[in-house]
Amino acid sequence: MSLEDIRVVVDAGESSPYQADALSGNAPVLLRELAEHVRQLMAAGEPTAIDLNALPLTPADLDWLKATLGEGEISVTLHSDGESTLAETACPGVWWVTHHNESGHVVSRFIEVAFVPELVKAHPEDVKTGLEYLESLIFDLS
Amino acid sequence: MQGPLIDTLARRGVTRRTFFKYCATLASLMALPPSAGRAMAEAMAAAPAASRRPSVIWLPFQECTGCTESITRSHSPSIEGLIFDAISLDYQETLMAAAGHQAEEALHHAMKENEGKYLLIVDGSIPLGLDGAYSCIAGKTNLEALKEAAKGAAAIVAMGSCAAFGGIPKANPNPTGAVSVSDIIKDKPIINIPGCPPIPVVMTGVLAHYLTFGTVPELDKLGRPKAFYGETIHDRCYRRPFYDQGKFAKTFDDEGARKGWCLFELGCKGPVTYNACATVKWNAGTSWPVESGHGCLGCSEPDFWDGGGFYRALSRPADPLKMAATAAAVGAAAGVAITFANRAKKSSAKAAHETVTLADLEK
Amino acid sequence: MNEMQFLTWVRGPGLDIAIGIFLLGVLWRLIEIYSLGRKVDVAPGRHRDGASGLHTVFRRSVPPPGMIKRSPVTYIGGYVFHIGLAIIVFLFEPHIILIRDLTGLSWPGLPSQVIDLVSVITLGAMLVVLADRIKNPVKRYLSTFADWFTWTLTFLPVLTGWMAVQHLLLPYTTMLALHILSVELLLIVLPFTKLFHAFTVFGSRWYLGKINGHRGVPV
Amino acid sequence: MSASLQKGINALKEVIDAPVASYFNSCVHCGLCAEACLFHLETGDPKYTPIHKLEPLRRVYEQEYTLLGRLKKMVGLSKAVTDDELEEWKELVYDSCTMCGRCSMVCPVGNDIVYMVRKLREGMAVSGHAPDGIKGATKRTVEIGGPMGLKWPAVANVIKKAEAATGETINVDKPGVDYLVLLSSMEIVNYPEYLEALVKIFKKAGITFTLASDAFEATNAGMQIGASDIAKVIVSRIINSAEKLGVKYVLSPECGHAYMAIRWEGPNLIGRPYKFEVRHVLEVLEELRQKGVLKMKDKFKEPLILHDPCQIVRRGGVLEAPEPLVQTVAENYIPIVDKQKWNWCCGGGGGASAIHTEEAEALRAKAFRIKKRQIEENGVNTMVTFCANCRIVIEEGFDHYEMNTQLLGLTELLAEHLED
Amino acid sequence: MNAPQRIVVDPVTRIEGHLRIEAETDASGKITRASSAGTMVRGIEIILRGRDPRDAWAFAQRICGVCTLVHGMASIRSVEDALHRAIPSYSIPRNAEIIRNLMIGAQYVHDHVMHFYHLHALDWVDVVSALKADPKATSSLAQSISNYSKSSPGYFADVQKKVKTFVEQGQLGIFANAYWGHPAYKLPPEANLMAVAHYLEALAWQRDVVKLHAIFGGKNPHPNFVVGGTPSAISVHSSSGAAKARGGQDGTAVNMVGLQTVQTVIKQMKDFVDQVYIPDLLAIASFYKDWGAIGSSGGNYLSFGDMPEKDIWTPDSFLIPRGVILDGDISKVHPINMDDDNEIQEFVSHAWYKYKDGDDKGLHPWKGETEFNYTGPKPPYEQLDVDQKYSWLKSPRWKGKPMEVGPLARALIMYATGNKQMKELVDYTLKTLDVPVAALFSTLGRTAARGLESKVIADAMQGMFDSLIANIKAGDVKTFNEQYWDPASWPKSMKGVGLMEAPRGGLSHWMVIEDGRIDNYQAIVPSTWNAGPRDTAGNSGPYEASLQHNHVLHDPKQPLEILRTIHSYDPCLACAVHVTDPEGEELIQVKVK
Repeated sequence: MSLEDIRVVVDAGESSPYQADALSGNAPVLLRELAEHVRQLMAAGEPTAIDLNALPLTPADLDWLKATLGEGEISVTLHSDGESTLAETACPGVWWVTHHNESGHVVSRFIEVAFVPELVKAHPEDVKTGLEYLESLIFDLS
Repeated sequence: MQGPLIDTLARRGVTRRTFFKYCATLASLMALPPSAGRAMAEAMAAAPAASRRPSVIWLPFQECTGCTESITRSHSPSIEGLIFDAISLDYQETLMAAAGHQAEEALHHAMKENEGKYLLIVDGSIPLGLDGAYSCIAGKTNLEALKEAAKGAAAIVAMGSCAAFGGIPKANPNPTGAVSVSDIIKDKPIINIPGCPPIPVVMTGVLAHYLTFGTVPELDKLGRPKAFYGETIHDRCYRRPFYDQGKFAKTFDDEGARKGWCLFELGCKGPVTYNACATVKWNAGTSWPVESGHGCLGCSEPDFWDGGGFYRALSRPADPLKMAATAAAVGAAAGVAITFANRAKKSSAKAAHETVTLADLEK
Repeated sequence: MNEMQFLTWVRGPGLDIAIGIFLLGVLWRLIEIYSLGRKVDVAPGRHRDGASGLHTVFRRSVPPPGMIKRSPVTYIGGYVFHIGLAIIVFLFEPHIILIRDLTGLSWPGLPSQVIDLVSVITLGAMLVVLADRIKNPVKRYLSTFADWFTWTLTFLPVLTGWMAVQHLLLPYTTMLALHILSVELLLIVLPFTKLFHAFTVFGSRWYLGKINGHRGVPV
Repeated sequence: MSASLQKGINALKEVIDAPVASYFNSCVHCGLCAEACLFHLETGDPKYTPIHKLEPLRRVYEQEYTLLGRLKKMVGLSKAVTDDELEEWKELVYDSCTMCGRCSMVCPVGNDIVYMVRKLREGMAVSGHAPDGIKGATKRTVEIGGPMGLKWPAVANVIKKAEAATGETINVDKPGVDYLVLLSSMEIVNYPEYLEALVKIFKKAGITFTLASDAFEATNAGMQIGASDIAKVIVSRIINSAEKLGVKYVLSPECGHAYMAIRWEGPNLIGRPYKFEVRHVLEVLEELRQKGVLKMKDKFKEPLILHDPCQIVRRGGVLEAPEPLVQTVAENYIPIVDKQKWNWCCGGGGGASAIHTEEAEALRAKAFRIKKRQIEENGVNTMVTFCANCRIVIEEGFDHYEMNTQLLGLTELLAEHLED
Repeated sequence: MNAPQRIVVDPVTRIEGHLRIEAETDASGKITRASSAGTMVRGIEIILRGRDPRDAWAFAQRICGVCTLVHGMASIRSVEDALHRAIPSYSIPRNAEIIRNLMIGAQYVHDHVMHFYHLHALDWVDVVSALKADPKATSSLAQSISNYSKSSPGYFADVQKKVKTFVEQGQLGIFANAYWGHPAYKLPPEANLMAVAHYLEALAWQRDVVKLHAIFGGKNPHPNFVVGGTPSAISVHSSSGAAKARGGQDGTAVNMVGLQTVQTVIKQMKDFVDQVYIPDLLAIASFYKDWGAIGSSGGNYLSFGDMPEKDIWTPDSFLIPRGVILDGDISKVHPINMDDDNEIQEFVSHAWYKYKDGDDKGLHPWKGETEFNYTGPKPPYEQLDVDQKYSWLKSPRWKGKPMEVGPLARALIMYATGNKQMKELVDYTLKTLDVPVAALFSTLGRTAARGLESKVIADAMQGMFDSLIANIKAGDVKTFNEQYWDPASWPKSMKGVGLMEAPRGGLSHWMVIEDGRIDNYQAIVPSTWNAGPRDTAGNSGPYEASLQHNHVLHDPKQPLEILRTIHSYDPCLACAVHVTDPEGEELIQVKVK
């Protein structure tokens, strides 16, 4: 059965538990930190990342942060050991990274500041394997 | 990322991306900075792939098998992954096929074959009372079995709070004289992985670390790996902001409980408990005790059983009322006694009074 | 003894002992003091509004005219740290739970950020008051060992409590245990030092008000 | 002679009571009492902090009436009070304390310091550590009849003069009248006008009064020195005489400690209420004013300020009467900032004015600067008061500072401007 | 032929805890006398004394980490029963009862599957033989008995390759030194390979099943409970836009996402039981029909009953009924009176304990006493004196009779009381295997009953979940009764019993409460009923009786037959060890020669 249609009203009041009253106030500070990281990226080309699980953020904080940063042009999905999504935010260079495990649970969450997230780049060793595969395909043709 | 291990993994179809993702997540779980993920990936990738799976011997003493059950719940690495790919689990009573005499033989064979190299895992405490007769396997006391197995071990993992700190058998009044592994073995590196039971991923994670690097991870002063026991539950708890706002659930299903407010008042021991539940969570990240509405019991801390009650808020004292009544009575009695003494003194001062005349003004 | 055992001890037997000595001391001292009694004033009294013991108990909480100007540090510092202590002791959620568990009474608390701020202000005020005790000739002249000792014992619980909440210096468990221990020390010495003014201040003001009120002077 | 330390300690043990115990336990050494003491304020010396003046009493209390104190004394942590120490404290308890009670007004924990000074003096007196000046005054009061050694003939002389000036007959030892009028030695010697004023006013109001040849002196040096037994002897003269004459009221004159002695301490010294009522002259005058009896023919024109004597106002409770009376007679009355129960002492109360050592006089002169400032700040040349002792001390102050200021007695001022 | 001898199996592995079996055989190798001994004791009941009854569940739960839920549950119920006896209006919210039933149900299915594949299967399945199997033939075999998706030849080839690599490396690990090649193994290589594949499948499957415990109890093993309800509040806030935006994740684990996971788990359990467990069970059983005549415990069965439709005080509403069957007569089910001093009793004449009024009397658990009295040999020892005291387990009896508890007991009582589904399942199984009804009372019957019961429970869980959802939809989110939470509000003296059916059988926790503190605590656990030693009258416990029933050992050095029967009970020994009295002083003075 699907639970989609559960429409149980538990709250008498208007506000949801995770709206304004659930914001810890820790999220806005992160924007400053991000700005600093972006400056560093431009100046020294140094990518950085913030581990969102390591910060005392409520789900409401995360919602706020995600909504505030907005959506960018690119999003990448990695299918490996569970799904991972790497989505650029409205601030180019700032990426919202979510790793899921095989059963679909979120296992880690980062904000990465990079021109391209590390994970997206193909590794030379893997490219080498890819080349070998290509050559074998060509060999098969002939 | 180059090295024998990554090559081995690549042959098994594990891409470098997967490995990198695994390391990033592991770093997050271990509360390490994101940059450590990459460093870890490189270090692990460069580690040599062993030709022979290291021998692991698991001895159960005064235990409840919860630790063994827990390790079977580990997702990555999984127990079967460990058994088939990473370790040779040569003795594990709950899982092994052999029994009785043959089981004993397997144990002795493994100890002899891998002398000085095997990893010894112990779950359960060791009773010293009654010369050890409170717990025997194959007619042998746990104490004897532990000493024998420890002799040839490279390192010992005390799995669970019983082995690490004495656990429930040691709880007041400790009827069997239970002690921890480190109370007995002094000459081997011991890694304590407390918890009742420990988090599966922490168990396998520490094993993976030891097997990959061949070294004991950095430990805190209670012998626990800092990576997983470095911060309190409270520090990493998703309900922490509510604590800061002073919003507390007062019962298990009131408004606050439903909204996920802080469980401090319901006796949560999160602020004094060092463990990774809040970040790693349980059963493939499904939930963890605080997320499921019950305060932390503090199970990774020594003697948490005698911490004064699981529903007693941390700021609450044990049982002061009796003491208070007695003290008040004694205080009142003392006061009354002094009153009589003072009255007597004042009366005698009055009795000693001679009417003052002018003469009394001069020396 | 590890830190959890330490905490368990201070929360359990330690607190029992401290509260025991505190209660014992308070009762003993109150009886010791007030059982000395007082002769009835046989001179016919003069009646005037506001001239009574009860009035004075409250009236003395407000500084007399001109005195704040004469001794601003003593008054403002004193007010801030007394009110601060009261807020911290009675409006911090964990403390309310403690009181509820001991007495069954409870009331709403303040958010911990507010308590945090109040703690810092209180600590500041106490430091100012201490500096004044060192600097001001009269206070320095009057001060004995007991004054420095009781200041320390009052300061420590606030400091350790604040540090525990802020996770400073030592692990939370140890700090919390030290905090409770410092409170216990405070409880133990309170009945036997000038800290006992917390109890006798009401008696003293009441006597003052009554003695002067008898002559028709509201003080 | 029989004063001794042991007698002193015994006396202290007798007078320590629950308020004293409560006060000592409440003191937090905040030092605010020093801010209310003119001796500290004018010298800046912290030893004049009021609570510090009570140290010997505190130690006797602690050592005799608290368990911990006894233990401390036993193990040597608390030293016994010695004769030397009391001798050292003589200056603090007598010279530099006028028992004005202003410190009791500011103590945040409510300690009645003056209440305790009064008790400490009991011990000081019988251990032989009272100042010679007050001892002399006491001796003269007991042996001769008044602190200044005056005898009845001097009073009779004043009566004669007053009769001559007013044309009225003044009763002496007459039973059944309304009032027994008391005088203070100082009024007899320095301000005989007081009696004349009284005659005028009482006549107008139709009040009958008498003086008593065996009880004319209102002052009580026994109380000032701190010897209750002696104070009792002195006050008993008045009580006996008044009750013998059967008067309704005894009229306390313009003298601070006299009022305190007769009105408040007397009944407690003899251990029972009187058969008559004690009234201060200003209370009677204010009552007459309200009845419309006191009508002025003209008013005093110069600007003036009022000095409220501590023992009558702050300590005696005659709070409201003085100001309307002054306003009745003075056109330019200027209320000062610290008035009524907040007024500053003249510096010579509580027996201090009787101490004539050089140090005591120098200290009094320093303390007087506070009154001097009040006069200067208000820019007046006239000050009015209603305590003979204050008048003497203030005039001494004027002399010392060579001030050109006029000091008036309130009753006299009223009499002077009274409608004929 | 063999000479008469004594065989010692210690440790008995693939169980929970520490068990020792000593068996005496005659010249034919037939077991004439068997003695079962628990060799480990922790004293949890001593430790519980004087504590807050609300905390007791956490202690009791640590009796066992395998049946991790049951002791916590029984302990909670004992406090609630005490409250209910004192204050009849005391009740548990409906949602909490359903959640508890779901957790118990998941525990059954999880436990039974793990027992079958990981603890019991290796007694019947020869792993080494699996190497010889043809993956294609295995695939056909698998497809012939079930429509389980993982049954391709490639799948079985992979598994076989994995095992092969493993064996070839020469490090057999947990599979080392077993009785591989023992003639009592009768499965063809293909069946062995299929079973090995499912051994691994079941390991992965069980990790998902326990998520149900994680959601309601925070973790597994050792999920959390609370007296008066369940700890996790229900946070389904459909009014909350933000919660919906996050995909239904809300304040606690019991939110939209959590409930969806529970639904998925219930489906996974049912699928695995239907498609893997039951087909494997029947397939393997068909090779071992002879075990239908071996290992009867004597015909006495007891069940306390569980899974209340209404509440625990209304046995009529139980899915699993309460009652006793005597001497194999399933036409009559006898009632049980918990309060009768002469019904449930524990004896210690062969256990290392001492009773004040003599060791030969039985004591009702509320009056139960226990004082350690170790009289066994000083370790290390070779042999126990089984004519004297020889176990840390007591001997529980019902009206003086030993009772077998567990899946077989429950299946028989369900059958006897007319549970339709169980009746159909049992009849179908007997027909499929072509064995008589008497085959139920055996080692085979015990193992089969466990599988059939799993199916009944897994099927029932969907209905329980649906009614939970219906309640939530109707606005009932109550999960906890806060009235009488504070022990200060309790009557001065109370006693209660927490009854439940653990996967291994009838479990009862007996609690006496004085002034809000535990005064006496006694747990009679399934494995004590089954594994306990002989009683005063000399009646063997069920383990012993079963081993004494038709066991002929092929090779005394490889007593596989003993393991089969003992494992058919799913022993749980830490559970069984049972201690109370705090007069610990004398213990230290006990010196054993």
